[in-house]
Amino acid sequence: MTEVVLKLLFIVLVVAGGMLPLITWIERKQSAVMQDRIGANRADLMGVTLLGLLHPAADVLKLFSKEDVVPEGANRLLHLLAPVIAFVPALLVLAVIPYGGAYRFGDTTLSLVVADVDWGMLFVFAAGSIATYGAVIAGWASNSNWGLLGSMRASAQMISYEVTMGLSLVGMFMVAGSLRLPEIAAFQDQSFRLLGFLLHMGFVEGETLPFHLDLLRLPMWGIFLQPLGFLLFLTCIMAENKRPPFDAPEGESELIAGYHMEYSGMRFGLFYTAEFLEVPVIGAIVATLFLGGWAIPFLSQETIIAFVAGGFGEGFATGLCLVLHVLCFLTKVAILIWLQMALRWTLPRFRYDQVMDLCWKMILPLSILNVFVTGAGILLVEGVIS
Amino acid sequence: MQGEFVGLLLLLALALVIAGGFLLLHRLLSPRREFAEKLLPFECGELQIVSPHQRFSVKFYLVAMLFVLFDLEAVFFYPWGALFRELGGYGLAVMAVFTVPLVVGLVYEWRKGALEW
Amino acid sequence: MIEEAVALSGILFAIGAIGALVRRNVIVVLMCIELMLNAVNLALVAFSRLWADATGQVFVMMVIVVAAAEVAVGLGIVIALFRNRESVNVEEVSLLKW
Amino acid sequence: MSEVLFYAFAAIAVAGALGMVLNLHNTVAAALSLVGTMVALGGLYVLLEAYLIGVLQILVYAGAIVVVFLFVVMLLNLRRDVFPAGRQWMTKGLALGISLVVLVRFLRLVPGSFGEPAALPEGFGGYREIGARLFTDYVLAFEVTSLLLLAAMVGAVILAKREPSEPDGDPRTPVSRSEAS
Repeated sequence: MTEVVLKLLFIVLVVAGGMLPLITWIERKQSAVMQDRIGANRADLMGVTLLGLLHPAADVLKLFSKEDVVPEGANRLLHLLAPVIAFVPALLVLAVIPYGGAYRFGDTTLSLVVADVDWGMLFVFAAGSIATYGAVIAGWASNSNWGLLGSMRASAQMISYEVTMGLSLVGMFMVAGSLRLPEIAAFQDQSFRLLGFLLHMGFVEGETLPFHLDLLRLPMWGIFLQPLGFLLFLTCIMAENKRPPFDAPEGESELIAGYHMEYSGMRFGLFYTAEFLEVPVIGAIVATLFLGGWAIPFLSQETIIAFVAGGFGEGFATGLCLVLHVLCFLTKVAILIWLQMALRWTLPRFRYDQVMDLCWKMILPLSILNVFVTGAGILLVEGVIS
Repeated sequence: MQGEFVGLLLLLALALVIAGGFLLLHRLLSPRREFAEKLLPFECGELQIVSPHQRFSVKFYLVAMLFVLFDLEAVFFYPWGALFRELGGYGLAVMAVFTVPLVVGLVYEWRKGALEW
Repeated sequence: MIEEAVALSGILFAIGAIGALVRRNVIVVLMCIELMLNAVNLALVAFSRLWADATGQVFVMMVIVVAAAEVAVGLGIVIALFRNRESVNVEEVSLLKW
Repeated sequence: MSEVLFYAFAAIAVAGALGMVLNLHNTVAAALSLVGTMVALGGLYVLLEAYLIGVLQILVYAGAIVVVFLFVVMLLNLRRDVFPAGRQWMTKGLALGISLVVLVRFLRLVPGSFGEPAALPEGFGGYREIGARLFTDYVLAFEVTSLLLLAAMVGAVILAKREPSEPDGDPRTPVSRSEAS
């Protein structure tokens, strides 16, 4: 019980307390750099500005001090409920993401995931589908044309991309042979020989490859085993978050702000938090599924422990491994957050019909194709993996 | 196994407390200066010309319907994908037979123009 | 816990049945039918737990598919009806009752 | 612990169901209380050790099926549908009475009629066991499922979609103003 509480506090403090304010700052700074501006640097506390790092705190204070306006004719209960429904699933997803492997200290095993459930990935999908209600209700309850238009667009986009998000991952489930996120991450903590299939299909005599060909290895990450799946999934999950270039539901220039237009103060703040919370959550999911999660490339857990334990003892080696893995995971998440920011400020907004066409006419057929190509591939060259 | 759900429930409770706390704190801290014009739904400074109580295009229903049916297809894909190694070639054949009608359905929708926006 | 689950499934089924018989909004009637299907699912899961046999859970998956197909077609009918009669009141859709 | 959770989920489920049936004015709110019931049922399934079904319940029922209901309610603009005062009180009273009598008889049957639950095998209710059953013993049902989905797809499009000759608004704008009432 205390173990669960500690793990919970760790992720909530690191992600919600540490990463979230930092991301709002990075977002502003990166957009400024990419547009040749200086960016946020005004908020100061007795003359100290810290490169604008005080802005997140100022933002929170500002949101709290805004008036709480509920527009006339709005459904007051649902208007209040919508931001909560949008916020809760975004935070809940953190429970199933492993931020480290399983470590043995003497008799006890410490597994660095809050809820090691059988169907971790399905839980992510379920949470995403619940989040749709936040968008639908927000626009509907606020009795505004723009809000309603935005919420219809948002919900149609979210449900469409939910299907393809699931289907584009099936290839990865097949490769890893599991729906459990810690298992998928642990599966990627090894490497494979690029030319191993020559051996398994009988093109090379004997038990092993020649030494120089055996060195030609890649970490067994989803991005190498499922390159198409990675591209499709990244597109879908970014569209699911409704951030640019998929922000047709709230496109400032056509719908003003979309479904959360009639929201002010902390009610808006919860929508905003949910949207920014999803950036690291997306980074963590993509890192876990396709970039090896906590795995350090070419240095599997056993290798590290065996190497360090010789000099410093088993317990120290395992602890060191734990710290390295968590740091490695956070680095990957940071890289993916940067990637999302860069995409957000590079690509122009899709038109709404393009968003829907992309989903139903491109990604859906491609992801179904990906499933069967992966299936045939696994059956043909089973030897590549193992 | 059920012990694993304690973390989920705790996080759910925590998320609800955070959201509720934020809203409550905002309620206590924020100023209240309401007047009739401020409460009007935002319409670029104009009164609402068209009521938001109007009907939507049927396209949204078509997308939602397609979503439900393809979501169910995906639901069968997930356990199949995780079990693929055990099922092998038999599994691939089973899933191919399952997918053909759905691909036919997708092509039909496409030709009927249900996917056009 | 199993007896309570079966009892709960009975209660939910009754609520759904009463709603389907009493309410006149076609959409609510369809939602009540969904509720009844869910009550049956709960009973299936409870019995599957009682006998430790996963067959009941496979049945639940089939019921879910049927429910989804029913919703897609049922609501399609509602839309077609609404287009012709501008109403979702079941009592006004009595053409078949001649 | 699990007893408390069971009763909490059961209470949410019943409250959601009642909220749906009794909410006469706001169909969107009715659909949302149905979501509450669905999520609570997902929790109950997990308590009954049907883990895969529990998450599928939330994913499919709460996350997909009720969304379609909500879409149709918004599509038809049923924000406030107040129907004329009811007629046919006789029929309704009869429906209510029969349902309640059947329910009471059913509830009196249940206590003590089941034995002790059987011991659970390893991995009960996980996706591996369900999937293994589904793709071997029940493979025919599984294949026929896809035909059902195809039929539903075709049926819904034929029922809901207009012919191109009929006006359906500008294809580029999501809202068809021509239908505004």
